[in-house]
Amino acid sequence: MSELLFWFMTAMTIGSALIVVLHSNLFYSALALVVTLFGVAAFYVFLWADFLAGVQVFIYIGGILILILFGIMLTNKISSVNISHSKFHQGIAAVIVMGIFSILGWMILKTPWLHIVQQEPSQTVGRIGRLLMTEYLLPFEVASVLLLSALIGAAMLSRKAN
Amino acid sequence: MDQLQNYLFIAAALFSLGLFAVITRRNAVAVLMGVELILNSANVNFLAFSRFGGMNFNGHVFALFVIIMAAVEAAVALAIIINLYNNYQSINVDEASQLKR
Amino acid sequence: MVSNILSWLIWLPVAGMVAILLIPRNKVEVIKIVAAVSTGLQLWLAIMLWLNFDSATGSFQFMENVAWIPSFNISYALGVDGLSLPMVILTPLLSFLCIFVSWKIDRGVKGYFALFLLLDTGMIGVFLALDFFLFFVFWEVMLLPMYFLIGMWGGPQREYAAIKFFLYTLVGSVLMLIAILSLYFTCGYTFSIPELIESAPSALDGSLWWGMSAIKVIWVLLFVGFAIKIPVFPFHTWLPLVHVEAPTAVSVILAGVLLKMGIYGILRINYPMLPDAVFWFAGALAVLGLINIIWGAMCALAQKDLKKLVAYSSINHMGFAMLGMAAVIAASGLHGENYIAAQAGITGAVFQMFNHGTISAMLFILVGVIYDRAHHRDIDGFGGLAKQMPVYAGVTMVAFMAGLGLPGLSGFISEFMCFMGAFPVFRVIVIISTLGIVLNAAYFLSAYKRIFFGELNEKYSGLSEIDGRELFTLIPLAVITLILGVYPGPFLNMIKETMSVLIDQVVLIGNFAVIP
Amino acid sequence: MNIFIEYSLFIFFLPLAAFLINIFFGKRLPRQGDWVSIGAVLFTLALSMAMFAGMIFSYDPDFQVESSFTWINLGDFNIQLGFLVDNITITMLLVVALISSMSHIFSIKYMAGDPLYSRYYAYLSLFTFSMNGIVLSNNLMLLYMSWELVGLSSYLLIGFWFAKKSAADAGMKAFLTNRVGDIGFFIGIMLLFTAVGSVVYSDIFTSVADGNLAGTLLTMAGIGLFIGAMGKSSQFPLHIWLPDAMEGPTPVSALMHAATMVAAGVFMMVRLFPIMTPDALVFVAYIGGFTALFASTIAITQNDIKKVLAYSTVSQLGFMIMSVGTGAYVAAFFHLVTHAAFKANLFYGSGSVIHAMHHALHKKNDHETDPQDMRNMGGFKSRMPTTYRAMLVSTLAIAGVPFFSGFLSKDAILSGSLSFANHHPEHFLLPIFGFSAALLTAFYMFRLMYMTFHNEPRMPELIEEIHESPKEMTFPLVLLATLSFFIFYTLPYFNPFSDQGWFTYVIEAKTSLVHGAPSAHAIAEGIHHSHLPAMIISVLVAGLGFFLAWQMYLKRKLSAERYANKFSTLHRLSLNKFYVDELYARFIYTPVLKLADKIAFLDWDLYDKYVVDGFGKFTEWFADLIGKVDYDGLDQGIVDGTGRTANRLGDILRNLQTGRLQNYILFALFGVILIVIVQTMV
Amino acid sequence: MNNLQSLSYYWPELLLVTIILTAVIYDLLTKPSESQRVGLLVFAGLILTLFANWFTSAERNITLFLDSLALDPFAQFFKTIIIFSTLFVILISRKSNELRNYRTGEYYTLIAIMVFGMFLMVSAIDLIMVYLSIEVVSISSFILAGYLKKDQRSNESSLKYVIYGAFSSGLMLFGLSILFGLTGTTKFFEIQNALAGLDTSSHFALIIASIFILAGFGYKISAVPFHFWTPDVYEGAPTPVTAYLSVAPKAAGFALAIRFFHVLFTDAGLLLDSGNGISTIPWPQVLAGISVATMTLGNLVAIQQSSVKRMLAYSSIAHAGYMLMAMPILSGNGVFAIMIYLVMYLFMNLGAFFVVIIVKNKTGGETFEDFRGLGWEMPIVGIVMALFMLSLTGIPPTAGFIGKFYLFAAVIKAGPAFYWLVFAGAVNSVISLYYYMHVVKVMFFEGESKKKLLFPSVLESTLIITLAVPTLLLGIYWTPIAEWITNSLRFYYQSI
Repeated sequence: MSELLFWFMTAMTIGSALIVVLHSNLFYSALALVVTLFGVAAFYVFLWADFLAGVQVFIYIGGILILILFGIMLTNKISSVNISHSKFHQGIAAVIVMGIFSILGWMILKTPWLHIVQQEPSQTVGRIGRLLMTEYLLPFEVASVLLLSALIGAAMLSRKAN
Repeated sequence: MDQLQNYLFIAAALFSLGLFAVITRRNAVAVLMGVELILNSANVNFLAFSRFGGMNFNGHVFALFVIIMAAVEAAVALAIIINLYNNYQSINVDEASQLKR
Repeated sequence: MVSNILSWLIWLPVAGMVAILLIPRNKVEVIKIVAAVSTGLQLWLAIMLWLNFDSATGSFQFMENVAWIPSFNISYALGVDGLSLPMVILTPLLSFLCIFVSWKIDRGVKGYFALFLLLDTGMIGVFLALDFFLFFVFWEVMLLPMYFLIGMWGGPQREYAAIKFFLYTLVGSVLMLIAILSLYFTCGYTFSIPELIESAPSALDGSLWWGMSAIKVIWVLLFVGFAIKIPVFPFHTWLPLVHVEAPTAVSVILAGVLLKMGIYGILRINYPMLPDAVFWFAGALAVLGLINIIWGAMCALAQKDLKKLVAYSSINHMGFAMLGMAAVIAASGLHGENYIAAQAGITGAVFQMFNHGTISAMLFILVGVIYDRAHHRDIDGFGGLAKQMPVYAGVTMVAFMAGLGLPGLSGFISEFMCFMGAFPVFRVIVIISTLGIVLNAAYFLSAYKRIFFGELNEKYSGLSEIDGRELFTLIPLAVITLILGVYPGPFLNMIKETMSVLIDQVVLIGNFAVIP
Repeated sequence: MNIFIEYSLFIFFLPLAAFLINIFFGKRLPRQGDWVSIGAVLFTLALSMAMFAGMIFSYDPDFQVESSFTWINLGDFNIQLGFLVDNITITMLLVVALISSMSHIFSIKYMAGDPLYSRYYAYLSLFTFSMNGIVLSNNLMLLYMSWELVGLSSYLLIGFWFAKKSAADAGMKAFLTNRVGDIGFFIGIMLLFTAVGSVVYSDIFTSVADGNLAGTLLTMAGIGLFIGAMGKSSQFPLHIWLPDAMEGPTPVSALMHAATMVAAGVFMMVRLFPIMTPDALVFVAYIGGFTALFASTIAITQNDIKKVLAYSTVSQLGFMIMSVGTGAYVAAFFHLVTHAAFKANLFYGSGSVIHAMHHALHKKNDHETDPQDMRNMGGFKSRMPTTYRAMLVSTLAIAGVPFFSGFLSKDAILSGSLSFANHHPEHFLLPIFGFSAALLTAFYMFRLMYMTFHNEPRMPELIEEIHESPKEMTFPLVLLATLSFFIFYTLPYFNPFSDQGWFTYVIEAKTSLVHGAPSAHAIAEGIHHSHLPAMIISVLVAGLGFFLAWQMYLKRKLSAERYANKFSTLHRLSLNKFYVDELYARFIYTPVLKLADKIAFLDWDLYDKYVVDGFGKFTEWFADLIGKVDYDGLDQGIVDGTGRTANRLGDILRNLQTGRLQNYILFALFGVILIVIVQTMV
Repeated sequence: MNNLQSLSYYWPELLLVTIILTAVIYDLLTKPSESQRVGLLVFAGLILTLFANWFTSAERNITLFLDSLALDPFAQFFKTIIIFSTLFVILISRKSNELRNYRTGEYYTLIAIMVFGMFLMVSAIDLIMVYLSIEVVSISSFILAGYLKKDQRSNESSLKYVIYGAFSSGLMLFGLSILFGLTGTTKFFEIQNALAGLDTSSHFALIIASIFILAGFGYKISAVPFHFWTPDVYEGAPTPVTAYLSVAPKAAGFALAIRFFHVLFTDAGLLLDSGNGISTIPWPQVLAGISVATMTLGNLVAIQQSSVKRMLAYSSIAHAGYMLMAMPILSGNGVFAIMIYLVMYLFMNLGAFFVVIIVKNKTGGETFEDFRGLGWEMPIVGIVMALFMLSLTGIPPTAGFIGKFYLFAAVIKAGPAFYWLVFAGAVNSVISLYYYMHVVKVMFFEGESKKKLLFPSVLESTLIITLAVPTLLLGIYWTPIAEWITNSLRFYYQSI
């Protein structure tokens, strides 16, 4: 059952990602991105990362995607047709990207990845929280500086010229 | 193919699609969406390695930071895009090419 | 006797330069006088040095050694021996005279003389440095003022000439830098030239780089660096251009001193440090000398521009010196320990270095004199000037005759010694290169004929005779040429011990088995 | 110090001092300083005569004084300079001093009024100095140096009237031709020095005698040195400069191109005879013999009085050289001495004639007529009796008429060649050369005399204005004419048919030091045997030559024109000096100059232009590549490469930077793939 | 060291954060016209930080925050460089006319944030820190590049920068994820241990990961093929920002790259000649190749530029290439050479950019045409610019030469196998001469002597001399610098 679900989610995620990448209507692309991000969140669940799945949904779909949609609204006529480059350009890009993909695929197949079998943890939030307060305290604080800089920057840029 | 590799393949596919979007999209926002795909693919990797590498929560933390970063990047990028739009009335990436040569 | 005389020699011009920079730019005369005084003092010091020089020894004298950058074992080491002393005398002399040659400069006087003094420092520094790093620094320091002097005060194509000069020489110096560092790392982490001379031959022995002896690799790197300066045949094309474009004084310095640095470098660095390669390369050196002689002469023969002719004559003359240098291998057992030839050749080369310094300086000053009056240098554009400017014609005759190696003038002796030295080893090459004797005469005489003989070109019937200032710059050089041509003994005595040491360094330490 | 050496020092340095004084201060001195030079040269003449007297009184064939000092000392490499005074030196010194003094005196009037009068005397002094250097030297080095200085002074004197293009050209030609010879000389010196380690004659002789240097190498050295002599002594094929050198003032021609400078080559051969191998000598002999004949065939058709004398000089020098080649080097030296007197005299005579012509033409305001062309002369005999007589004596001498000095020396030479041919029948050509030349000599000399002095004047309007020259000019004529009589050379004997006398006594032939060379005695023996036949034949041929000239130019029995027409090709060849100059121009000068142009073009316009100049030129070059295939690919490819490749690469890279962001990313990704591939593959 | 203990070693950064916050607040309180004062505040704060940095004990290597950061002389060296360049850039910025029309409070704040980010970069020893610090620097620089809101070129450069930056960091992130997958940890030391025991069949994955990570570093130090953003961004960004970007983040990037490769791929500090499995990966060759490609490309394209600013942008790529020369031989000498080069590069490059600003203030442009006759008109500026150009070329006796000298020395010391690299460097030096001298040519060989000379203001003169004097002096005597760097590297090769 979970196997089937996994493949279904895979198909959905990749499929919607294709739409994100290829659809000529930017708005539809954005909507497809929602689906993709949901799919990814589902994978997080499969991967025993329920907290992150939640974060994914909240921040990505609730935050970033809305931001992107705003961006689309503010800057574009929705039906702008040629949001992609020429077919020729796309062809070259496809070749290059396929190259990257095959390299990655080769790598995935060839590498003896770590396999340490483990029980599903009872809870993840606590572990993450503890890590954030101990080992990753500094990154956690740095992230705040990062946010501050983004805040200042975004405000500076979007402020009406004085 | 074991489970880990499945996830890795999914991540690789998302990564490639993200790259494809970054390369081929003319619209800056669409390019940004490609970047989001790339970041997500990395996150899938992190969590997959976490899950199969002995439930290593470091990967979770990393993914968390990546999500924060994604938000920051999106905010700043959109601010820049909108600013550019105010000046150019267009956000097509290839039209912004005063700076060549 | 001044203590630290060598440092004084080097830094006096810099002091002059600083003084000039502090003088307001409209006080032109003061600037010139300061320049003249500082080079004059330098000349006086050089003469003092010469008088106190002990010619009975072939080792370095008046050594100074101060640690500079201890972490890299770089020191401020100076010294003088018979190889450098001639150039140490020649450099201040020419600098001093060139201040007067440039007396008429009217544009950017301050910059001109400041740069000129800097150039002076760079040049004399190269000859005095006993630390390879210091040597390199001076070597490059000299490039900069040269570049500006050509580029700012040169002829119509000066920008092109300046950058070409700079590019050419920089190619040489980066190769040299690589060689310097290679020596440093392979021969005991030192830049000290005397130490490297001690250690390099054995340290490099047997090490192979890409299937080639390291000795050869380093030799080639250094040689190309120096060859560009000499300039040796395929690297010579900057010379005519630069000479044509450069102001007179710069041409004088260029021909008189800068070209010598190549030969000086090879004798100071390549020969004693890489004696094995000397045997490997001597043949090529001789062939290159031959090419220089013939090629330079042929090109000179075809020139319409007097200055270019003189420039090509420099190429030609340097060929003789190269031939002489190649003769050093005659002293090896392979060639029957013919010390006679080796001494003749290598001493001849050094002597030729000095003589060409004085002779080509004269030639360039003379070209400048006529150019100042007629504003062109087209050989065929004159005619009959001997009638109009007899004194000028006479001095030019002396210079040309010195240039074509007339006995009684110094150029003859050095050319003759180079030939004599090279002959036992490179018989065929020398025989072919004697053609240069005729070709030399041909281009000098035909130029002389076209400029001075024949009916007076009416256009120049108003040309004024050479004036006192110009004569003042020429006569010392002519007198030196004449004295050394008649009695070279003192000069040769001054250098001969060093040359013997050098020959021994090459043939006794050098292993003339075939190196890979 | 030996008195001879002291005298030599004076002889050597006095003219130098005179030169220096005159070149720097001459203009400001009274009489423009001519007295300085004349005084110096007369003083050397006096000293030479004193030395000569010393020689005669001691009468010692082995007399020799030598003195050297080390000029260059590098430890192993040493060059010694010094003087060698022996009988040859003393005799030669006297000749030089005498002829030189005559020239100095002759020039007082001849050059009077020249704007560069003082400089002329300075040059004369310089010449005397250099010539004395050649004579006095005891080593190859000083010899070579003086040799070159002689070249310089000849350059200066020939080109003295430099405003005349032909004079300037001639000066340069002389210098350059001499330099060509000097190459050989120099190579010879190098060969000898390399083998011996010294340049001093005596060391070289010892070394050769010891067999340190032998065989081909020695032959090569000998030939090398001889090539130097060929240049100075104007032997075929380096003879071309001498006729042109007549552009110089006539006293100069007399001094240098008759008696001294050109004799230097012979003098050197005489000095170095002991090291000449038989092989080298054969070469020498043939060059000399051929030159003797060759030059005389040219002389017979020349119309310029000085040209005739010039070719005659070449021919006479050929005699001397041939004589050295056949081993009779004393005869050569003897001829050198006698020839110096009579040929100088002939030149002074011609100078006198030209001087007269010049003045006459000047009076008539005729600037078109060539004062040197014999076709404009004739009938001067009565107008210039002294000149005529003096020249006649010298003509008889040069033609080899008995009782005159030339007979003795020429006879010695011809018997030498005959004897040589006797011993080596394969070299039968040499006497034929000699006798034919002797025949022609007599012919052209009398032709000259007849055309100039006899018959009716060809330009009658001039004849009134022709006057005998002043005392300063006739004095040398008389003196030298006197010296053309046999008696001065045969003393204490009075036999006009034998060269036996003080000369042959003090200048004793020495056996060559080369192993296998015939001994001096053997050679003398051979000469002695051939003496009579040679004398007879030579008198006969001289007579025949005289007869032909007499018939043709005085009696007009035989028409010169008819013969000229009959042998028009030969006549034209002779008249045009066998086109040697033209051949040289065509096959040497022009090609060399063209080659020089080509090389300069290659160097500057191709090689240089495209090394660094490739920048920017490339685009242009590429555009009209199709129409422009004339530069060969090699040059373009290799030499231009550096600059242009850099430029082209830059262009490509710049186009990469399109400003289109996504292309950048594409390239970056491509780079990633590339790095992966490289990294995995390597 | 745990988090609390770490704080006592962390006060330079804490000071910095305080300054950032103060600046933000101070900016709110000042009038727009006086917003320059924020710059002074930051300037003063940075000087304090500089002292704090110097006085922070670094007698040995310690790690802070549970192995998140390293505090060692190595990091302190780079921090000093960064502070110095920032101080200069703040002064330069005050003189730039470009920024005059904008409120600059945020500008200086962002610079301060960037300094903070770079501090983290140079001492990060945790993958998450690596990622975050790079992002902090990136985000600030995106905004700084687009600071001239009304200028389209600035906007455009900002957009390009952000997209390229996002792409590169995405690539790096993906690489980091693979590395994490291979080793299961984010700490450098643990990664090092894990890699030492890595199966050779994993090497391919390691290579891929490294290359992707290299993309992130390469983008910071603008190494080929991740350099494409550089010219466009450098040209469009305000000139002081360009100057800053060409020095400070590059230094930080090098520090990070050195640390990263040092930890991951070296065996006792040597990439070469070690039997370790990882060393069999041909890293040196690849890095050398990248180095050559970078310098060659930078130089060749620089030749063709008509704008001095853009020329300097390309030349900064070339300089990155030179510095990369020493990367393949990650020996002490190599690192030493990179460090000394950075010191020299700091002065000469900032100086050159400052002259561009002075010229732009005067003529309004930054093409070669605008430099015509500068040497005659403003002799001091001309001479100083010539000095910078010579130094950038690497002609003795200037600082640039010493930098190159050490680089060449380091490579040559590694033996003949890398001679080709030195030759490439040598050839490139010669090529670079051509365009650097082009500036000199335009300044001095063209134009004529002027009656009246122009002089920059006192502050400008002081600043320019302050930059020029070290450029010359360090070419003659650099022992203090050399000793400082030696000290900075003292523990580096023992501990890691």
